[in-house]
Amino acid sequence: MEAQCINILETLAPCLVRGGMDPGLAQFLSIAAGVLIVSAIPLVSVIIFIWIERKIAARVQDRLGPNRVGPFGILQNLADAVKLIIKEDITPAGADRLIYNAAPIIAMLSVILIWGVVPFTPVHIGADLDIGVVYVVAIGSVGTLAIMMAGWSSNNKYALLGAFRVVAALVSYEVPMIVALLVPLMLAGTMSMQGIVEAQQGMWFVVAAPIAAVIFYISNLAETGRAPFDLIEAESELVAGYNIEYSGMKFGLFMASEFLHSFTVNLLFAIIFLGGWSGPFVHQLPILGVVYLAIKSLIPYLFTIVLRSTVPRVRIDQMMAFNWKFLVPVSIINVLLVAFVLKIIQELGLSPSPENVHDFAANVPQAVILLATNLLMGLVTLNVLRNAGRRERIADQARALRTAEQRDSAIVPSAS
Amino acid sequence: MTVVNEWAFIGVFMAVAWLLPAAPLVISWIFRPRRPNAIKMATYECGVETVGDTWVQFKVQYYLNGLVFLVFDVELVFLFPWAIAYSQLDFFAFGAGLLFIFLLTDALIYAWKKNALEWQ
Amino acid sequence: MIPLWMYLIVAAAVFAIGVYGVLARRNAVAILMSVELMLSAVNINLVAFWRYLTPQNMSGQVFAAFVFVVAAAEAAVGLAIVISIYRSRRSVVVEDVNLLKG
Amino acid sequence: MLEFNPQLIVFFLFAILTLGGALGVVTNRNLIHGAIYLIISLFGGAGLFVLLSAPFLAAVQVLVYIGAIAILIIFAVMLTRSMTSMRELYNRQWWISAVVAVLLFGLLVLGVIGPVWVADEEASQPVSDLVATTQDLGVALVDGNQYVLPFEIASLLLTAAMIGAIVIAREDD
Repeated sequence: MEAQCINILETLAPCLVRGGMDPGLAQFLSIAAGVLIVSAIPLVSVIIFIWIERKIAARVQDRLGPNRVGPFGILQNLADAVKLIIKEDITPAGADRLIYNAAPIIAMLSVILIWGVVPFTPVHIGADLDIGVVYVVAIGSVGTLAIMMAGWSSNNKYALLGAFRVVAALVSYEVPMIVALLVPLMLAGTMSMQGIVEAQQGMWFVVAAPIAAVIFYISNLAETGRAPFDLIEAESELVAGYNIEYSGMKFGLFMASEFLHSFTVNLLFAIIFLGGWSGPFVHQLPILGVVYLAIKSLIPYLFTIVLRSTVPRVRIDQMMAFNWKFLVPVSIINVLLVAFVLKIIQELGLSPSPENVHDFAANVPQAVILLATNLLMGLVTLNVLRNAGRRERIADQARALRTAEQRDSAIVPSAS
Repeated sequence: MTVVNEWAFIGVFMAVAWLLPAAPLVISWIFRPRRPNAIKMATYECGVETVGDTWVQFKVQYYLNGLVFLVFDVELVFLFPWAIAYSQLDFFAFGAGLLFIFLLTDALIYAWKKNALEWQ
Repeated sequence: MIPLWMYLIVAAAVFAIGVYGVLARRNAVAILMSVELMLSAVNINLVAFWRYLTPQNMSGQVFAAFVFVVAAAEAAVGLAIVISIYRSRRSVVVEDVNLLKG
Repeated sequence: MLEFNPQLIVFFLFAILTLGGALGVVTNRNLIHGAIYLIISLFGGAGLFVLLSAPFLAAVQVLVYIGAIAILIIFAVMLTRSMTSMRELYNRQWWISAVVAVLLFGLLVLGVIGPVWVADEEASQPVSDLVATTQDLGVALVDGNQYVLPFEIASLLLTAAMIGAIVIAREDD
């Protein structure tokens, strides 16, 4: 029995009780230990993520990136953190102090709290809430509030305008994100994060629901303010937007929360669409799950970084039109289509039963049919887009031609 | 019991997690220099003197955008339970969901046609 | 468990505060916020009664969900009316809006 | 009568958040502060929902109220610039309103909650610890014999609200 006490994460409470502690207190201590571990992970990892991002962005742009502090410059961010801490902090006159100071904390908090429901391995998870996905979405929407508070309390026109633009964009992109989430929920039949990963033991949801995955990924790019949707940080247009008046560590918190959020949504992508911790031998050696999860979330994250350093920024009107006129309709049609096909599959008895959901072969028919449906829908969508683009180009050319003619006809009489 | 435990974790997490971003702020409050003056504290508008109230008039566009978002957000509240119960339901449920979404898509089409989604 | 009446008292207090806000405030947006408070008090009541009296029947949760819909619709239309009144009369004080007084 | 336990502490914490936030909403001059107090109050309400084993509604409360309605209210405050132009906070009958509110509360507590629920120890405890889940909610919403009609009407109401609000709030025409 003594051996059990080695893995403290799983057995801390029983061990303490055996040591003669009050069960209630032991329960509380084990929860507190879990909380400390779960909340330390994002804070430690954000330093690494910022380094990875700076290094890769530098390579893409033919630079070296940080390379002075520590091996490969890996300690650069610690040095930056120290610099931010010892900087003078300026609170603008006329700022609403309480809200001004609370905003960066809430911004960071709204990201850290998401990690509380992230399943790291089959047994290690902060809290396996049965409404995990709604919890994640709800906590994410609090981040919008932090931006609004920061912009309003700074008492600065640019900050307020920047905050309004950002909030309008963020809340819009929440709609396709949540609609796209309905598809994996339908396939998994549960909202618990652990349950969603369990349901992907046989087949990852990205196979059965590629369109939902793409929509989820794109709207998350916008949610985290990544290129091509980096209007939050539009340095050239909005003098940095909502956090313009922030300096020192408060600005540092906004920046860190942005980087961490960017990784966190890719982590969620890996959990919901790429099977989370699932991989070979994970049930024998649970700690492998962390490795699988890290690898799976790094792949979309690296793609995000490369995307960020290569594509130009879109305009706000383009961003909004893309959301309301493309992503939202496509995601709604996608949900309805998948619901329809899934119901037919279930009526035909081709979907995996609860007993063999972990079996790869049992998942194949359903996944293939759904994949085919998705591909078909993708083709139709691309075709519609192509036609719309062609029509628009023709209209543009006609307009250009008309203005040219008007100019010519205005010139000709005066010449004669 | 376990369900209570899960939420106890979230509760403790919420109570503790805000200390982590607050800690660097406190450390910085101890170490940083304090030499405020009127020019430093002035509102930063690219060096130009601030004119008028900060709370300028905003366009109704922001409100319309938030409005469409709110309506869809509430719609999705109903679709979450529908989605997770989907495999237990029959074809009638698909029809009900279809009608539910269809009615809301009407509103989206209306907003589109009235140019409420246009960002000028 | 915590006795039911404690939840009911909290809900009643929030509702009474909301009533006070609706009757006493002059600003239309503040009045709408008070109405939201009243709706939220109703929701606490609905969920509390559901939990203590009919926990296996969905009626309480379904009703609470519909209260969310009503609250959202109220906020959307109410604030739109406030904005449109402000545009034409440059005021959001409800006493200034007396067009229907004849 | 009431034994001391963690659940009670948590309940009082959320009750204080709910009530304090509500008081802040009705007494605060600055509407943005009022909106933030509203958020605090609703967050307390969400905590109460969790204690009442309705976690889905708690998450929805955060998502809909804090994430959407509060944002909409802040947008509207900005659009009407109503926070700086207030002459006085309350109208002339504010003390009548206070009396009405206190009377209403007293009536509810002494007339209804006291005799019916406090007096009856048994009715104050839940009849069962088995609680319906979110999945049951999904089933109930689209069941032809239960709530499918309200479900569709909710959609209709939202559509009507959205179209109405767009018509009212639009600038041109």
